[in-house]
Amino acid sequence: MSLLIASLSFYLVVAATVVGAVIAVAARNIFHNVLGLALSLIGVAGLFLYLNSPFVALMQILIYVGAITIAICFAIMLSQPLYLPAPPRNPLKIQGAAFGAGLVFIFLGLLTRQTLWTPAAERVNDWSITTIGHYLLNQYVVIFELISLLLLVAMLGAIVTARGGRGSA
Amino acid sequence: MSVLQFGVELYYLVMALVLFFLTLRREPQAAQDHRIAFTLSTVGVVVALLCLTQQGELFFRSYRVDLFSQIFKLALALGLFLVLAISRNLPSIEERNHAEFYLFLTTCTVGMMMLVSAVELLTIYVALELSSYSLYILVPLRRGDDIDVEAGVKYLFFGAVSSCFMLFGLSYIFGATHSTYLSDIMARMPELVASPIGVVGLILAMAGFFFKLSIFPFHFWAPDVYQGGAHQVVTFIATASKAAAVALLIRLAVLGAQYGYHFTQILVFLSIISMTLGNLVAIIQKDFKRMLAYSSIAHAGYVLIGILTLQETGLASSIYYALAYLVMNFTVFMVLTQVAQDGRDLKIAELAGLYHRSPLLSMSLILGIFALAGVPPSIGFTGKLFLFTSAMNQGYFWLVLIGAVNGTLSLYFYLRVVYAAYFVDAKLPPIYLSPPMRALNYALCATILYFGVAPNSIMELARAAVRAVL
Amino acid sequence: MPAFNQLHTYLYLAVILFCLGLYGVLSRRNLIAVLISVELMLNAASLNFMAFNRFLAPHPAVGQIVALFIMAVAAAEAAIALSIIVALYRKLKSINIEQANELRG
Amino acid sequence: MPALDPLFVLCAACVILPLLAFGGIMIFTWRRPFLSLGISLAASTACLIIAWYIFWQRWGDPTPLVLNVDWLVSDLVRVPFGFLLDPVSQLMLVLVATISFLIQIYSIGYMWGDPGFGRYYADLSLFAMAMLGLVISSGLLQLFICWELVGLASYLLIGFWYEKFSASEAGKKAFVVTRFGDIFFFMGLAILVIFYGSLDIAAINAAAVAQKMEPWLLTTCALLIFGGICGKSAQFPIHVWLPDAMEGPTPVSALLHSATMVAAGVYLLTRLFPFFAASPPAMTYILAVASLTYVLSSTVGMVARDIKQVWAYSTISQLAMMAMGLAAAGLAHGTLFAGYFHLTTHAGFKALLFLCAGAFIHHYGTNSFFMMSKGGARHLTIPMVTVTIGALALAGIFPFSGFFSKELILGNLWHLDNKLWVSIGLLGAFLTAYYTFRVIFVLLFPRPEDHPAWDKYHEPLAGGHGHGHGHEEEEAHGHGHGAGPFSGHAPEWAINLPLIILAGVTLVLGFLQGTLERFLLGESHPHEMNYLLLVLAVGLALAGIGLAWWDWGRKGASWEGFLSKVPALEHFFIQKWYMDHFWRWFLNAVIYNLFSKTFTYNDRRVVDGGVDAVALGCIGSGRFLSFLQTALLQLNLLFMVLVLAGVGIYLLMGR
Amino acid sequence: MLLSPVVGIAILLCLKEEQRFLIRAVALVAAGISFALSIYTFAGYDKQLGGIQFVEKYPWVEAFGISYFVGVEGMNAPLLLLTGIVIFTGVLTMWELQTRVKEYFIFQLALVTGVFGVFMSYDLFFFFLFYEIAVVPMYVLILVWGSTRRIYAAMKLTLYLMAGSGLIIPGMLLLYSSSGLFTFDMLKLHGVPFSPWIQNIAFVLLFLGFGVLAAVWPFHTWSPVGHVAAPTAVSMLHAGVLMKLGSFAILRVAMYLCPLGFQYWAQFMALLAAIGIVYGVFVGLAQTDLKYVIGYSSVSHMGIVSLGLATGTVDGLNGAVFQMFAHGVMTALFFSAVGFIYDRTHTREIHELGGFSRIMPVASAFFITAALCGAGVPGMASFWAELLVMVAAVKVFPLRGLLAIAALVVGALFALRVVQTTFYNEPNPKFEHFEDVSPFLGLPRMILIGFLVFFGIFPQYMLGLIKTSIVPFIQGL
Repeated sequence: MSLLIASLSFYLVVAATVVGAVIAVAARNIFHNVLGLALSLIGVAGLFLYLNSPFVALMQILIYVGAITIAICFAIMLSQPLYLPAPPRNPLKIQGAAFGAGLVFIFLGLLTRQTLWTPAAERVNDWSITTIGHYLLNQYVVIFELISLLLLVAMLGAIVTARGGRGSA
Repeated sequence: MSVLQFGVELYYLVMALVLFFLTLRREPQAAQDHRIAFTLSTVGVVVALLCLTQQGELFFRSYRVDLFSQIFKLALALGLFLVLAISRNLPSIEERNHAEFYLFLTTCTVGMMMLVSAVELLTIYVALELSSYSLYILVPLRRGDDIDVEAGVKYLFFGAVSSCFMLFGLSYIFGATHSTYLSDIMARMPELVASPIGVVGLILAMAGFFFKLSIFPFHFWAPDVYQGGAHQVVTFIATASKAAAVALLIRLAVLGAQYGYHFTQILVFLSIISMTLGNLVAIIQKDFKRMLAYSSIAHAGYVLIGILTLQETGLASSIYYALAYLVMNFTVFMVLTQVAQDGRDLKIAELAGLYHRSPLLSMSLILGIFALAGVPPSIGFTGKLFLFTSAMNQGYFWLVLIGAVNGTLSLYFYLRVVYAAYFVDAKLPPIYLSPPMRALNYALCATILYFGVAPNSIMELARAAVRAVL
Repeated sequence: MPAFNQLHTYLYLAVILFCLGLYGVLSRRNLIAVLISVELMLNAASLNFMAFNRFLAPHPAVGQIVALFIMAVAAAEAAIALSIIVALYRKLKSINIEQANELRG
Repeated sequence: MPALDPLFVLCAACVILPLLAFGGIMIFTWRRPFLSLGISLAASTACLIIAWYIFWQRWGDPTPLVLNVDWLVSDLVRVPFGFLLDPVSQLMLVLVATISFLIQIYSIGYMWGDPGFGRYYADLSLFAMAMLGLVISSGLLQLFICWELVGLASYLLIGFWYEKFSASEAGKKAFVVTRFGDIFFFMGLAILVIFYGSLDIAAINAAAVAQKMEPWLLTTCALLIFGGICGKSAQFPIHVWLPDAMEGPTPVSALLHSATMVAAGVYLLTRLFPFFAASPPAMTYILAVASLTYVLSSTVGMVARDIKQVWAYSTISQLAMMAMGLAAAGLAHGTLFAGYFHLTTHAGFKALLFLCAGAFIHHYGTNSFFMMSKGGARHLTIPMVTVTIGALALAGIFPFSGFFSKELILGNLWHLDNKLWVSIGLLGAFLTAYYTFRVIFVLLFPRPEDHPAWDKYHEPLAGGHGHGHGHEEEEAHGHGHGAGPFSGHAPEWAINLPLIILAGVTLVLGFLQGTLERFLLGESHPHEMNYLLLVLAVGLALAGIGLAWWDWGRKGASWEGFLSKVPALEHFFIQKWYMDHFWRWFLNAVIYNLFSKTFTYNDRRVVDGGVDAVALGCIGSGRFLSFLQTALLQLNLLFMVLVLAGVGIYLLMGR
Repeated sequence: MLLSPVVGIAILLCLKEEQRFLIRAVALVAAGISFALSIYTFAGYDKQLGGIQFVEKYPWVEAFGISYFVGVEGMNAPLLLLTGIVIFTGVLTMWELQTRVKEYFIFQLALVTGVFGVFMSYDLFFFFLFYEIAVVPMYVLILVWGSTRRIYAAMKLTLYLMAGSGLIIPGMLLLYSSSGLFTFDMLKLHGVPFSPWIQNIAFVLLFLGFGVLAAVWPFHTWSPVGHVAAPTAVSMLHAGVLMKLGSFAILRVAMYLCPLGFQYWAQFMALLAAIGIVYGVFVGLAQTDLKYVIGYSSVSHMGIVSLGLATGTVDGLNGAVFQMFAHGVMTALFFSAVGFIYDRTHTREIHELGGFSRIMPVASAFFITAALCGAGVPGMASFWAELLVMVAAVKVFPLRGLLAIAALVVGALFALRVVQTTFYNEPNPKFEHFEDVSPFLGLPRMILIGFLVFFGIFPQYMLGLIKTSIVPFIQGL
């Protein structure tokens, strides 16, 4: 029974992810896209729960849904007036994009299918957040530092780009 | 772990910090900014030189300092130094952004330095992104037309999509080998011979570096960015970042050594298409930088020749060629920046009369161009021949044949540059070169010639470096 | 075995997400929509990592950390991309990618 | 190097001295005429003395003497530098040395005042060197080299007045046409080297040749070499250069067409007589060619108006006659003596005839003997007498030298089974007598001023050559008188002395027949006199003279040859059997238009065009590929994705 | 010998453009030293001993087994001498140059360095390096100091030759890599028994690649165009020396390293050569520009060289090497004579010229001598060469050999046609006032003629030298 519920809710999550993604890419209104993205991201967060990682799921919601989506919204508001009608679609382009994406889908799907995924010989079952923290500050400390630098650069860059724009305006 | 092992990176981090403080100043002081940045980068070269022989593994094996990485770090330090050397006059970037310009160049350098030392997939990815983002920001910094932002957008999205592919490939590698450490992956690779995941994962993982090196089909950004970016930024993209990409391609490609031809055939394919396409399209270009972009695509194809041999001399030749490419391409760009002192884009035809305007610059140009074209006794010729030799040793006959014929093709447009600079007269005022600039010119010319004639020392160094990777 | 307990489910899901994102990148003219699509692709990758982490990896911490880092990178990327998009809008008065067509040949 | 034989040294000196003279004049003294003259003459005199010395030294010793040193040693090709002294070469040596000496003397007078005086003597020296070398060389290759040098010298000499188009044209023609023959010669040599392995004349003449080489090969080889002889000795169909070669100064004509250049061909035939005799088919062919040439040149000689042209055609005919004699002897297992003897006698009287002609031309400034006649040529006593002597010899009238040698040749022809050959010979004798005396009679008996014939012969000479020649010369002289080192008039004695000497030779030489034969062959065959033939020949010659008298000499003669009764034939002869036309057509149509133009067109369009097309193709494909780089980001991205997916799927499928 | 031009370049670099005389003097001294050294090696070579003498060998790049290895043997000594002669006379010929004097001599000396290097190298890598060094300065030399259609010509020439290099590189590397020795030492590579398949491929690549420079038909079209555009001394060097690099390389690399490949392709080689000989003279016959005429005669003469090489016999190779020398000197003479006339009259159309024997007897004499030499007149060096080649050719390829011999007559026609139109006939009044060659400018031409005649009269002096290396060479095949 719990399996059924788990399965059902899993399918729900999957549906949220996929539908959200479809909306994110296919809807003509940019705001719908953002909402679709948020939905999809939440779905992915749900998937993370199924993958034994509530911590990452939480972070996903916090960072992605909380931060990135909001940033995108701001950008939308800064740039394009929403009331302008979207230009008509170019069917050739849509077909081309679908073809490209489809080809990649075939490629990656085949790859996933043909590969024999073998689990590691020894597996530790330690899902605690403490370990993550430990790893983060030991094995992955370089990346940790790098990420901080990266974020700094991104921040500065955004400011410079924006300021430059304002200055010239 | 000694400080020295991490010394170069540390130094450049500090340098970034100093520059960061410079950006906080209320009033921009361009000349002073440049002086500071330039001095720091000069010291940086010395530091890189001092740390050349450092060895060791840091940060829980995720970071390896060996001859291989140190050589590239030296090259990167040199690249930064050279770019800063021609940045005294920086007309294409707003004065108040000069400090940021230096800062992002430095962060980019730091990113690439960590890139060449990283032996862990995630480190590689993040370091790559660090260097890329700095460049994404630098490209639209240019003052003036709309094309800079357009170029920036294109650069960014190409980069983003490529890095998505790369990340996806990394995830597969992680899935198949259960590790993000290159040494572990290397150890696991033989088990994966039966499964397609090894080759495909590697190819996908290399996508990010194909992008950096502008190898077909990841080359589309290059012409636009070269044309749209500020000269100095493009110079950096065209020299230092290429060298880092080569380093990482080497690191990743050796993982595929197990797969033999199954793996290398793809590289052969990409290499051939890259050189042919680059050279053919370069023929019809009128904009100097755009032509150089296509030539860089072709050169990426050449470098790949050495990498795909997956064996000591071949890889060493690639390193040699990457270093050579840094020098010779920089020489050409330096001439470009000096000729276009107001920072505008230059048509090839606008080089006319350079011989009369500044014989020294024209000499540097001719040497640089000839080196790019692979004309002896320049460094480019020697490097190219090394590449071909090692490829032939592995039996890539057709590849060498096509590469050699491509050399002829490329000569066509290179000679057009020489022709414009040397043989067309234009009544334009002479170009003044400051004494340090003259010294730089002479040094570059001497380097191009000297290492073309006596490549042994560099080659031996490169071989020693490769041994550290294999 | 239930679907949610199978590696392949997640892998296919990731592929679908990735390709949807790719489709968006290739088809949308609005640059912000393109950015959204890129975010989807990044998510697909992190889903992959998490799945491998769950089913195959020797130590479950690694994949999670990777996912975290990917989030950070995505955030940084979004910041830069958005700022450039805004800059583009200032110059072109549009964020339609097809309007940026000066550079060719 | 082993101790050199003194004779070798002398022979070498004989070759090298004129060469040094040539080099010295060309490099240092070409601006100083008298110094050049001195050098050249000294060399020539030295050669003359050496030649006679050798002749005297080895008199009565018929064993051949070979003196060789290595000149060039490659693998298969070995070229010795050496001399073969046997009676044949010694006699020729004397002949050549003497004639060239006489010509040099004669030229002092003739070329007096010419601006190219020094150069002229340099060329003469070169010519002498080549000819002497040719005569005494021991190997065919050395002979070939000298042979070519003879061609070169003749080119320089014929085209001496290079500012005149016809002269330079004639020089070119002479060189190219003889070269045309030479390449056959060269091919023959190559075949000999390859299949026989030696080019030593003595070895080639040995009987071993016939054993070592297949008969067909031997014949091919012989015919190829005969090709060279054809060129040099002006046999059909490449005789056309010789009449044109009269553009050169007259002494040059005398030199080239009496004893030396043209004789070189026949000399070679004589030299390789045993070799040729080994191949009867080749001999038959030679006989046929020579006969044809004989008839052709005699007929053309009948209508020529230029005195030098007449002598030129007579030269061709006499050379043909020598070849006929040799060929006939070869076929009938005779000896080379008849042809060779005719060569000797002909050298004397033809040099005489030309020098006389030169004397007239020098005096009257025209080449047409009609104009000379009008100018009163018969008052020029010495040349007139000597020219008559020469003409008598040429016509084969007893007791002049021509008589004896012609008689021998006709005797040889008589021995052949097919009487066609001898009848041709006799016909030729008749025609020769006719045209020779046509000239003599015209010179001796000019028509009165108002005679209608003058109008006819006033017109320019056919073919353009020769016209205005004397005029040019006069001018040159005019210059010479005015300035430069030439003072006073040309010395008459220098012109007359050789005439007298040669006339004497012509008178005497015939009687030396037996002596010479003994010298050449070591023994003298008593010739049974064939009286029928003798009568026939002399009779026909006299008939020819008679006919000439009827047409040209007698009072009231119409000055129209009997040929004018058959205008078509006359026209045919005047046009020289259309041989010049044929060659001109060949040159223009085949060489220039067909080959040269086609090849050039091909070179421009196909070969070069192909290269340019490749270059344009590269540029075009570059332009095409550049369309990939659209300004549209997503199109490029799509392309990238497609390639990546394609590569990936390929990898997956490939397994 | 290599050093003196390099040092010359270095000194020249330090001089100022204004110091014209000094520049010339330095160039002349550098060239003179090369010349003297080449004579020294030529005369000092010990014929009894044979083999390679004056050897210098240093390792260069160990990773690839490359070493700097130069030496002199019978085969290259004449060509070194040729180079010495031509550079020396070339510098003298260009004495009157006024524009960009310094650079001119720099590039010219650079070119010569390459040429010397090619002739002396026994290391494949250096061989190719020098080969390229010799080829590239041509571009600059033609472009700056050239005349008719120089842009097109320079581009075409350089691209064409580089395309040749594009074939050479794979061919060369194929041999290197399949030897398994990891050495570029030609002597060592020579000992490797390559499989016939590899030899066939490598040979045809090398043959075609080097053949471009040797103007093998149908890859010759760059050469007349290049000659026409190039300044006098460059034409001299180009036709006189550079084209020999191609044929020398065919001999030294292609034939030496791939004997089986050579045997496989010999028929083809001979065919191309024979076509080239015939074709060259016929096309030359239709040209009206003096330099085009000479250019096509070069095509024909280089065909003789190739034909000699194709025979693969001692005679043929002797002749081929001899012909390289003879043709080199001869063409240099040709071009220097034409250059002199062109400098004065500014035209090379043979119809506009005429009567030059009257106006400039000495200059014309130079040209006529060269023309006669070209027509294969005995007493000149080229006669012997042609003789040897033709005999060998008739032996090995009878039909093609005979065809080639037949072309000689057209060759004569063609040489004399030019001589006649240009130097004979009535002088063009426009040019009457020109002065003849001064003794100083005549000196280089006299040197050239001197060598032509000297080796024409004493061929054994050179042939004996050539033989010392050709005979072992043939045995090695």
